[in-house]
Amino acid sequence: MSDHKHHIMPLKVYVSVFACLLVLTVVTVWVSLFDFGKLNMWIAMFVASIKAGLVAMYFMQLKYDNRLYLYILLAGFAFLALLLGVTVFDISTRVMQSSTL
Amino acid sequence: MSVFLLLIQSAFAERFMPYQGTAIAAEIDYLYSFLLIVSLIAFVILIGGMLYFALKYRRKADNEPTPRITHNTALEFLWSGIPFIIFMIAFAWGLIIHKKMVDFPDKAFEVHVTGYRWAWDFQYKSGKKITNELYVPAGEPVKLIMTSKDVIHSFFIPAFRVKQDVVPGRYTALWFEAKTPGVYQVFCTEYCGTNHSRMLAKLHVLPKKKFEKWLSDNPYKGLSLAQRGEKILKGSCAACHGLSNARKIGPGFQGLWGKERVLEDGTTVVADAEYIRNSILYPQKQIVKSYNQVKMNSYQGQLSEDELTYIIEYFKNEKGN
Amino acid sequence: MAHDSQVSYLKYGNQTGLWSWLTTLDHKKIGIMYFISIFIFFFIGGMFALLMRLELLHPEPLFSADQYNQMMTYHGAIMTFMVIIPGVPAFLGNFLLPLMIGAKDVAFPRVNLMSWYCLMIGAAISFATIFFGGVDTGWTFYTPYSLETSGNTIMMVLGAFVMGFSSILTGVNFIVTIHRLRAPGMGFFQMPLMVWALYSTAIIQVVATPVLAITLLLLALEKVFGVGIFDPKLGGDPVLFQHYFWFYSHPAVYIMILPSMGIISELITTFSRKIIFGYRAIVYSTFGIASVSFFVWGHHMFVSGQSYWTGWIFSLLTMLVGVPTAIKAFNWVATMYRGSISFKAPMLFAFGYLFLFSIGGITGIYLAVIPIDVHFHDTYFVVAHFHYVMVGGTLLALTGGLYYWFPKMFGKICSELGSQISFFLIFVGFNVTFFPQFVLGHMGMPRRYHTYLPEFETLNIISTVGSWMIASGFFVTLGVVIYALLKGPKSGDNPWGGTTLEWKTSSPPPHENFETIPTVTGGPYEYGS
Amino acid sequence: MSMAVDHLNGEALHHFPDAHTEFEASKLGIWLFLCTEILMFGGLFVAYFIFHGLYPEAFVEGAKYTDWKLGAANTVVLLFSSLTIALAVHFLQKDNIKAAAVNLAITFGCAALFMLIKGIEYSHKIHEGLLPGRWFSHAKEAQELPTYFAIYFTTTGIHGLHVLIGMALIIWVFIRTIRGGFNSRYYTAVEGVALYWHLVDLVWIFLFPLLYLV
Repeated sequence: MSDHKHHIMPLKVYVSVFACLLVLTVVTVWVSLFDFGKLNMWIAMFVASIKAGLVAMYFMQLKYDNRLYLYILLAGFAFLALLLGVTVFDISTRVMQSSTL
Repeated sequence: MSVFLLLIQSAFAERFMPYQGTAIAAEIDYLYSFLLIVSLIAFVILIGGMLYFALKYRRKADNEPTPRITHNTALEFLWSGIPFIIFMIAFAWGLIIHKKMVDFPDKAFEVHVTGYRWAWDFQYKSGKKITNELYVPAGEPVKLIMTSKDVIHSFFIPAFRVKQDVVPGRYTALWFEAKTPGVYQVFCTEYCGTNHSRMLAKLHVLPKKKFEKWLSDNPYKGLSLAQRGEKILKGSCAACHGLSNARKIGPGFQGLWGKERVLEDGTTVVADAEYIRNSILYPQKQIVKSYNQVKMNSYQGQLSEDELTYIIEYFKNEKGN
Repeated sequence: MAHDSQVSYLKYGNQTGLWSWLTTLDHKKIGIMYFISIFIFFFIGGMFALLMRLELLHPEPLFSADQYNQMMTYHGAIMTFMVIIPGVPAFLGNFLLPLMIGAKDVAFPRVNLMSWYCLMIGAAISFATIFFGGVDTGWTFYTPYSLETSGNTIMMVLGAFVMGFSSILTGVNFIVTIHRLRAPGMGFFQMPLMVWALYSTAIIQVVATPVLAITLLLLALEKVFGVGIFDPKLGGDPVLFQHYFWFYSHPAVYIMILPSMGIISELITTFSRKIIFGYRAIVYSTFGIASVSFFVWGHHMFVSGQSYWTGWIFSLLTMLVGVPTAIKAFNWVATMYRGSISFKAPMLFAFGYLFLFSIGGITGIYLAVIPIDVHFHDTYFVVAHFHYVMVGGTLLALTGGLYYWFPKMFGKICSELGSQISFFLIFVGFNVTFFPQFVLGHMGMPRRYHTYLPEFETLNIISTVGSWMIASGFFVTLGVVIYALLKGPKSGDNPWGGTTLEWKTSSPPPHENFETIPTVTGGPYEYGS
Repeated sequence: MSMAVDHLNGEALHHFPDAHTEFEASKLGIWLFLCTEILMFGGLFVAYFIFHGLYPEAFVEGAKYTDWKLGAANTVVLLFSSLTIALAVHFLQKDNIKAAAVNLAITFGCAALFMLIKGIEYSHKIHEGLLPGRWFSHAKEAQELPTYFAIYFTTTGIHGLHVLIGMALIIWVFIRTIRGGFNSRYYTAVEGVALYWHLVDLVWIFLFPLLYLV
């Protein structure tokens, strides 16, 4: 298998993915105008993850590539979530002492 | 057989562990001896097995054929299951004891601890303050509410098996119920710089009545003003300043009154009442030459007005004799 | 000139000058360069250890407190960042990995050379701190002390940051080599256990070290610009720094121990002349340890002001990491059953490893039980525990591996008597040094103290005497290695009768490792009956 | 021992069995490096989420000082540069060297524009004294506001540094493309730089809403 055929994505796909990204950017900004309180953060993160997913799947060609690269990307996010989860859990469940002088 | 085991347990653990100052310390030692015994057995099995195999199957000829044993599922299940069960028992037992160590009894006697670079200040609700000497009643739960003025320290009483980091910017706490009166050693176990190894304190456990008397009596009763000043200097200041003229972390105090002091910026000033008061309340303003590595904490709000006058009184008449 | 593929890699293309070494792309030469630099750093770090033990001979201080604090910091930093983290993976791993999987070289030779330079530049920066103010924060750089000390923390942090890249790049290199360059016919389960150990270590290196990079960067930014993430006076949280630091540093201790477990698997199979017992069990427990190692960092912080719930969860997970370690120990001993066991020096080191590492492992389980850790935390019990695991584990395995693969590297064999003497000196000296420290830990002697109460004196004297024995043991090792390099007898291609792939080529191997890339048929340990 | 090998017509480095393995090896190496980048930036995001949790009002207050229009412009610029560098790889796969070079140039231009906008934002903040930690000298003394700007400057600063590194890589790859160093059988370096650039864009996609909008 000397000259392995790399998957070539048609031009149209690139442009349509870019269009989606622009639309999602507008959505992110638009959504931020409303005040959902705590929920704002989660919506922003959700929309950003969709955009990130689009860039990773199409621009970085994870959709057509060896599954291993997708697992590496997800591993990165998994360990990040582990550190985040534990530190937030620790800070939120601390029993705070206070001075009684 | 079980009596024999109990004998080993208590003898073995007791010999190493310090005095059991509280009921919980005894429980911890009991759990620890259980772990010691179990791991001794496991160690004998593993290392004994290793030595036995090494001697029994030592190489007699160079290319001896050896059987092709690749695995034995039952055996492998055994030596992963049993350690797992033992570890879970150890975890659960430890959890039960630790739960007791962190459930603070609500009517505990509270003492405030302030750790700072290289000494411990203790403050009682009655306003009484003392350095490096903690007095607590025996047989009653005592809760220490602790914070630090500069870096992380850690309050450790080996005899009571309690330790808690003292973190700047927030309060942490620990509690114990001392069984028998006596004097116990306190260490700082979180690295905090130059005098980390000298940041020790003594914990005095007194019977209830003697403690009440100690708490109510005025530390300065029957002392002249100068003697009171000397008592303060020997308390909170002893960590860094000596009453002789020898240099410790800070300058020595002997013959300070009226002496010319050459400051870091080259100016000189006479050590009078104003100079002493300023160097206690705003130590950073006038630093004597070559003492600028270590920043002295200000004692603003720590020493009352009369205590400041006692100190000045001490210097005034110490010069006299 | 002899046919190129016959000539040993040391004399390949008659490039033997210093410049050819400093610009080599051959994984074997890079491995030897790591060997030399790591042993130099080890002796420097060891010198600081001897100075510390000298100070602790008697309660009366020999050096000033600041000098002792700097010695303690340099001993810790040098030993972890420069000796024991790069130690086995970069030295033995670099040399052996391509040989063991039948490849000509690692995947990215230039990146491999760059990792060595990262280590050396980082080490140079860290050593420079001695002349620019010294560092006295301990190798853990806990804030807010590291922010307030007058020492040159920024430079040391920068040095560690650069050395971190050496670790990341080696990890990336090894993972790609194992994935892409295995010899035809060598599936994942035909690889020797040493390669499995290097693979799991490389994964930890790649995933954990970046968090150290960002922690050190934030610490430096905090010190220069007062960024206020870890500094309580500016609203930061010092316990958060401990979370960040130990999220890297606990997997880092598994970077230290997993490759040495790989070495021990190789030593025990070769010197028992018997197929490893439970090959798959050992592979799965290696990965068990590697993955669970990311969930347990909080057991360094039981008393640090971390919430109790977090402490309990970390205590439970730390128990889980003990189980695969126990499985591996039992599997090694089971391999010896009905084997043909020789008592050559490398095997003695394997026995020493099993003895000391099981004590280290068991005391690790004690420290996972919270009430016991509350008493033992930051006392000499912890110092004894991690020296039993690191010196008793990794360094013994590294020295055993050095004697075992010395013929493969240089074509000469170390003197059997000399290596056995070095083993006994190190083994006995080690126990004399560190077992008393367990007892000191019981009695509550805190760590990082330069003077101590009189009741701790006798045990500290014994410990200091022990440290002289360890030092002499490692000097004997140095002597044996140098003597063997200069005048050692020829060792032939396979002096120990090993069956893994690296013993199938000549010792020292040619530049291209194998005349023709071998096709692998059976498993790695085919002793056959 | 020179590494020079004629890659353009499918030859592989001496220690690789064939060109495809070499390509896949480099790609695996790049992806592992990207994983370390994710974790490195992850440390900053964890700091962001924790301090957002500890001091929510400081973050809301701080976000008011950031100009979201500039942030949105930067997002569009980076997304576009992500598109153009992906197209550069696409054209190389089709042996259209000229189009690939043009796209690389556009990507570089967008990166420079991004840094320019970032520069404007920074100078505005420095001018107003909205700086981290003890350098904070802005009139409005909100509780913990300096912590917000500590997070803001650290994350955008390190991200900006990565954009600069990306620009250097793009120039290096651009020069090699013009000199005809790549074709459809060998474009590993461009693929690597493209993956790195997409990751830098990925980080900004998360940074923009968190710092500017929430």
